[in-house]
Amino acid sequence: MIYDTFLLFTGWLPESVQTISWIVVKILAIIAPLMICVAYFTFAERKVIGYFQTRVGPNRVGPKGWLQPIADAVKLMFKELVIPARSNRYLFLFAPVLSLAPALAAWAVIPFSDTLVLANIDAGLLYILALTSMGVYGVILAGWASNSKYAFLGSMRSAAQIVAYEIAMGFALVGVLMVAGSLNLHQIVTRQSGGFWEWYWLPLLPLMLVYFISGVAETNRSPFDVAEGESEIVAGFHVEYSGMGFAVFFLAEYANIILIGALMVLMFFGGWLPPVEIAPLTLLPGLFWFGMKTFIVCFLFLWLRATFPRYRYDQIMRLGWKVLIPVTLVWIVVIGLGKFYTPIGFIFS
Amino acid sequence: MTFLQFAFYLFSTILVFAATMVVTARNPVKSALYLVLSFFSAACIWMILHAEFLAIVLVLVYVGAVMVLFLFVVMMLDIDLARLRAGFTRYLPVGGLVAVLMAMEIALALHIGFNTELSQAVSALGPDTSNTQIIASVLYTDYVYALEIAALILLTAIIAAIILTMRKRTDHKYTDPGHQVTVKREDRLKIIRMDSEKPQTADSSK
Amino acid sequence: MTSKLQQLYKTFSLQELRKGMGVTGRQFFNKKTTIMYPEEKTPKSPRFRGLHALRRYPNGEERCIACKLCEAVCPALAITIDSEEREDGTRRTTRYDIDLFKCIYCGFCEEACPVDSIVLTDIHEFHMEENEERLIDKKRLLELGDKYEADIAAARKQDAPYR
Amino acid sequence: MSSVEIEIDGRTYPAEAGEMLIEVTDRNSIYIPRFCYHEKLSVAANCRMCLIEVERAPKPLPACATPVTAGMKVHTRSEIAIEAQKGTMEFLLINHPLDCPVCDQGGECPLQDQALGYGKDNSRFMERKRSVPSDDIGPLISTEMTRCIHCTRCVRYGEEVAGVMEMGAPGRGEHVRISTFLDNTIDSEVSGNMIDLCPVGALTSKPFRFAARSWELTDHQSISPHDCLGSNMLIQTLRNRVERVVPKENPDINECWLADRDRFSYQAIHSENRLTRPMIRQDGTWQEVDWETALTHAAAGLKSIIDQGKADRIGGLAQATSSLEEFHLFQKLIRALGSESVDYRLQQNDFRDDDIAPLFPASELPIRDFGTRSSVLLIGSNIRKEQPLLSLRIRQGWREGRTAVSVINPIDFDLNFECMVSQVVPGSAMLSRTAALANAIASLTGNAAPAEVQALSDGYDAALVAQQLVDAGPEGLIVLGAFAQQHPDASLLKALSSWIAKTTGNRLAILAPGNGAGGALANCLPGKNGLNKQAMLDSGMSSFVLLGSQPELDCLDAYTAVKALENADFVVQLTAFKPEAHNRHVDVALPICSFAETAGSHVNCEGKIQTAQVAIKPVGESKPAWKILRVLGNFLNLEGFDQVTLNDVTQEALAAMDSADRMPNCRPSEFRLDSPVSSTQVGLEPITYMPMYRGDPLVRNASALQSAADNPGPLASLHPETLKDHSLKDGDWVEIGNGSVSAHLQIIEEPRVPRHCVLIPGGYVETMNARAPGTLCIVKAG
Amino acid sequence: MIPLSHALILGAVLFSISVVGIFLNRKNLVILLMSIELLLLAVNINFIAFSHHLGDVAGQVFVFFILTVAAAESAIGLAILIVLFRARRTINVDDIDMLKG
Repeated sequence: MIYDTFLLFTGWLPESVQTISWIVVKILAIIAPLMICVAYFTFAERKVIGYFQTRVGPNRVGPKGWLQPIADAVKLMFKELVIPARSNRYLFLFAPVLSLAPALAAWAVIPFSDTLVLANIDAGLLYILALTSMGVYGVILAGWASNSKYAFLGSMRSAAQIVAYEIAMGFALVGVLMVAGSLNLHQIVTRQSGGFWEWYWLPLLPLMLVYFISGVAETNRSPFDVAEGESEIVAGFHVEYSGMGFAVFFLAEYANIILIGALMVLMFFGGWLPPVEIAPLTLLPGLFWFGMKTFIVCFLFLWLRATFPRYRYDQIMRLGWKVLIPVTLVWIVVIGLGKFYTPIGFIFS
Repeated sequence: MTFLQFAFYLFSTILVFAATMVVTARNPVKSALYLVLSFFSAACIWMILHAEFLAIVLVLVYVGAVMVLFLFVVMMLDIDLARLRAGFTRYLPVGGLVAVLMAMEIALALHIGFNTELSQAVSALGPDTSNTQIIASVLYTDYVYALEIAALILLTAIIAAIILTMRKRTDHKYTDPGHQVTVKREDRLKIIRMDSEKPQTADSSK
Repeated sequence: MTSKLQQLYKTFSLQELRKGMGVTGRQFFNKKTTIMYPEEKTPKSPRFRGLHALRRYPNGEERCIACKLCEAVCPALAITIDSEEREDGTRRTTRYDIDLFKCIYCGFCEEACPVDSIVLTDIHEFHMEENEERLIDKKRLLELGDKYEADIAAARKQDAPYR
Repeated sequence: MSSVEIEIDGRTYPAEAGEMLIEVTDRNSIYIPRFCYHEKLSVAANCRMCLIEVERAPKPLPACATPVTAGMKVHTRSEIAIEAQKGTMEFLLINHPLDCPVCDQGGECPLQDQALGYGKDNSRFMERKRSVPSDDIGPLISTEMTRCIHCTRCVRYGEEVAGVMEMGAPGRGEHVRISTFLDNTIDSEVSGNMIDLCPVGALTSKPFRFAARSWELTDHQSISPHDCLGSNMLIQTLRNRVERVVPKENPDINECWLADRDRFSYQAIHSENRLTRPMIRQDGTWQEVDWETALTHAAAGLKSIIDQGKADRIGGLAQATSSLEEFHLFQKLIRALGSESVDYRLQQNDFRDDDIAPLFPASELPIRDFGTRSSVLLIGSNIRKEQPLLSLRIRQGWREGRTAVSVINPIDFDLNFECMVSQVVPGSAMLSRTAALANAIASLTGNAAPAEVQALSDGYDAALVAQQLVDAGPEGLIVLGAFAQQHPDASLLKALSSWIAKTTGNRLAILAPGNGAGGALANCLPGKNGLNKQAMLDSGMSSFVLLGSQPELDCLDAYTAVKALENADFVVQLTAFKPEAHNRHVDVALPICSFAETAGSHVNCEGKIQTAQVAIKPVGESKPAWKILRVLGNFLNLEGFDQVTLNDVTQEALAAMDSADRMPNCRPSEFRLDSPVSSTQVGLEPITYMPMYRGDPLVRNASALQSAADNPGPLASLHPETLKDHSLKDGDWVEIGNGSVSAHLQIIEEPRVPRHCVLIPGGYVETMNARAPGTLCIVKAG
Repeated sequence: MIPLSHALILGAVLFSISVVGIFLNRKNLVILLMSIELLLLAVNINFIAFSHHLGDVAGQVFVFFILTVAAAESAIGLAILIVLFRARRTINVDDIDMLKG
């Protein structure tokens, strides 16, 4: 129906232009609300951490501080963009974009509800993995193009951390893939229907935890935020960035958090499905459940940040390589063996 | 021209340009970045050629992992670029000529031999099956030994790479917290019993 | 053996993690201690060391006698004094500058002053918009002293038994 | 005296019997508090702060007045001693005001320091404190007599060292106070030392009053440029401003004293008159310009003179207070321009013995031995005002009964010692009077005096002085002062005195003003074809380069000097001070630094080179003179002006000399007495002199010194009888001149001036015309 | 639709470029490794094109193995390069002439 309305306006255009325009419209339909979510997630973070620290958080701009993100955005937009001397100008400006683009592109395959998805592709899971692995380039380029030792060291640490945890993350998703038997996110969710005890978090509990921890590390969040540890390397790879450049990195980081949260919900918490499939709950739209669950996961991110002190870098790498990856490998083997050689294999399907 | 055709030629152009830059860029870091672009465009072309799985794997493995490794190495090594580029311009005309000739010849041959439309051959598993599934079904049946060997090769590569580059750093001082907490008092402190000293008769000298 | 098992249980059940999050989680619902600053203010000690001021005697004569002890004791070298003989033969300052950016508000100047001239008031809500404004000169300091003399005197009186 | 051993605080020390205990403790760094005791002054023992316990003495004794005896056992830190000192301190503080925060002595005050060690927290004295009115005792010292603790150091200083008892202690008991007599001012030329001596804040420096506190001042070692001693001093600065100058102890030169001229001349550095930017005179008006313009202008002016083929008509006149380096580069510049005419002896008039002159004007006697002579003969010297600290040394010798002083002077100067024989004759008669002395010596020793001496002699019976000089032999000293050097027949006077010195074996000293020795060593003297100062002024040079000098004030024959400068085509002046209103002859004024702003070497009359440090950054845009000269050399494309540091210049200046050459020797290499004696004046004879505080631009701009008593102003002094002859009276205004030009001056009666003489001070614009050449005539102003 | 030959020509051009890259950058070991990757990519494109054209998935399987081997190759290649750089402080091919014969 919406497409028909769209065609009313663009019917006179060539077919390829129509196709592209329609794609653009759909992309905007996802990105615009996402950006608002990201903006308010930054606000939520300050508020929530404030509450954890028995403070009230920002409450000055607008009623209860609700206009704070807008004020921040305005401030960042009008700040001077400082480009360091003898830096690689184009890469320096390109790096934030490279950081944000994968974080946004991944949303193309996320099913928000039973019907609400931009592209329901078969290899959705692989697609997401591929795109999240691209995010590391923004970090590396930012560090290298800044022509600054701090930024460079920060980017190296960040990149090594991201690459390391990507493996654990991928393996955790392999577990999901094995149980669901599909790379299609929609199918993965539908296979979890039947109540919260049917969701994959229960059979894949270790993988769920590994995925969550890797997600925190992937996004360079506390307690794995050595990349921007103020007490160690000033602000990590984006130390030389200011104004919009910095803002874009900021957006990318929060878009990634929400993405990780959304994926977690899709993989382990039944996506848009209500916890118990009985009347009043099923009547609520899927989008509500999806948003609700995503919010809870994101809240966990903030809770972690408010609770734990920063890991040392070698501890982070040790955790990634020597704990999380073995755990996933073991559980994958357990799934495989359990599924095909034991009578209780049904719990893995 | 359909959208797909347009996309194909666009990505092809980008691919050729990026590949050219890979071999001519002054800075190895830029070379590596152009290589990333090449892989990405290639992945897009593969996508157009209905090899979705491989396209994504290309991005996942090459762009996400191998090229990051390349970038790490290139950025961290302190290379004398000037020396490495010596002779570059001298060989450029000859090299360029060879490349153009070679490309022309092959292209000519191919154009004559394979000037057919890409057929829309349908896989044995039917149109609804995903590309991933098709590959998987072949991979785990016909090519299962090859797959095992490939896995072994990767494992060997992992071990080899680690063994080659691991080195015991002798200039690092570190403590083992586990060792520290297991220390007992007896390990560090020895209590001996001895007779108390008798006061010297120093006063007598006065 | 049991302790090993306990340890394993602790590790795999992520007990420490849960405990930590429990601690912060409780705080989440606690009463917030934030003071809504411009509307609400915390009480200040009479010894609070804020913006500087130069005092006068009740008869209007400036107290400062240019002894430069504050300048000498200032650990941040924030005070600059020039002095000369006034027409009536008394020793007075011709310049008394305090660089508010250098000042560390330690209060040594106040303690060194033999005539209770330089004082640190409890004003901490001041700002400047031009770099030059960081230097407050004698005129400004005396103005501050005149304006807040009642507060300053009250604070001194309150603290007097402990001096 | 015999050596004895005494025990102090349980340890044995060697001592001389009869010396005071405090001398022994000071020698051995045992601390004893004191106020009135000072090693250069007599013992008064009136502060009682140095009370110590001596065994077998019934009560504590003052260490400063207790002679050492054998076997003495002394306790400086015993309970009794400390108790006594604390008691003394309590009494001292009874009347001393507790105003340390406003007292200039605060921070360097012995009373303050010792009150910390010996004082009580609070006073038991409930009665009214004594208050003493403070008198105005002159422009240099400010008083706060309530603070006085009656140590009488100032009284004893005036009486014993300075030679004028200006301070006294009238009153008794509660009413005793230190003051000048009859509300006089303190006029001594070394009065500043009282400020240093005063242990409390009673006497403080007036120019320094309330300007800074002692702890915030930064010390910089420096050398006084004003006389030939090169007194060591510390320039004390605060925030790039010279706040005070104090003596730096050097037993070989200035002991712990400093003359007021050296101490207070720093005021000129920050005076209103400082030239802060280069100025050029265009179409009769002065314009401030930048350095580039000024130097280009100066170089162009000098080049045009050279292009006219008048390179040898460029003259250089340097101020005698310049440093060795400045002298060197100055003469190098003038010589490089193609002229040999360069001179710094602005107050000298007779240059006939230049060809046989010694290397530099010097004192053959080390400064420290001035106080130990058995005989001193002063010829044309008012040593008290010319070299105040040397005068103090001679006074010391005289006070100890060692030195007999005789003088041959044109004026009966008020010296701070008494003279055995004082011959006051008009200037024109000084030569013949000296010749008479030479004659007497010749007859006494049997050496035949040259024939010319006999001809010159006026037949005065100088047997007493002659005997004294001959008896003294090497213990005698002959000093040729400023008047002898300014004398129209100075060359003859020098020859005569050096003959006398040779015959009697006396030492000879020619005490030139300022850094004269440095000027001579740097060869800032006319070369073979060059003109001396007198010839330059007389012969009409095309161009002048002036280094720090203002010939219209610095020269005694100022009238001639101004005429010469006005006739010159182009005059470049390197000066620290603004061109004065009357100045119409300078074309470019380049601001130079004073002694505090630039480093530089000074050579004193012993030939000792001392280097002064930089104390402050240059005032305004002024630059060290040596840098200006060097850059001016570059602007003129001259060779050899590529020095980078001051040290380069110093090395270059000293390279030509052997250190052996710098042995002080002031005798001409031959006696040349055959020069004609300059014609004697008929009628009134003018005696020109340079007053103490007018001699160089620095002192002229030091405001406190200008209002001191030693700077009486442009007054002509005449003997009362002379006044009567001309039916004038004290305070009249007269026209003094040569008939065609005249100066409008006030006259004062001065019995010290010989009859038929008029004493005219130099250094004033007002007296310039009075010194025009020609027969002096004096007319009462209508 | 896209003719098969166009995809093949793309592979050929890429192949030529990488050969020239090896030719030009024969001193720089890193670029050499990159050129080899490019070479393999060209081959892969051919495989994919044919696989698509023939509807036979075997070509893609080949590409899969080539990717595997290439990844392993570059990992070991880079490891050797790092060891070499540590030992000789250079990655210049000209300098690697310790073995004679």
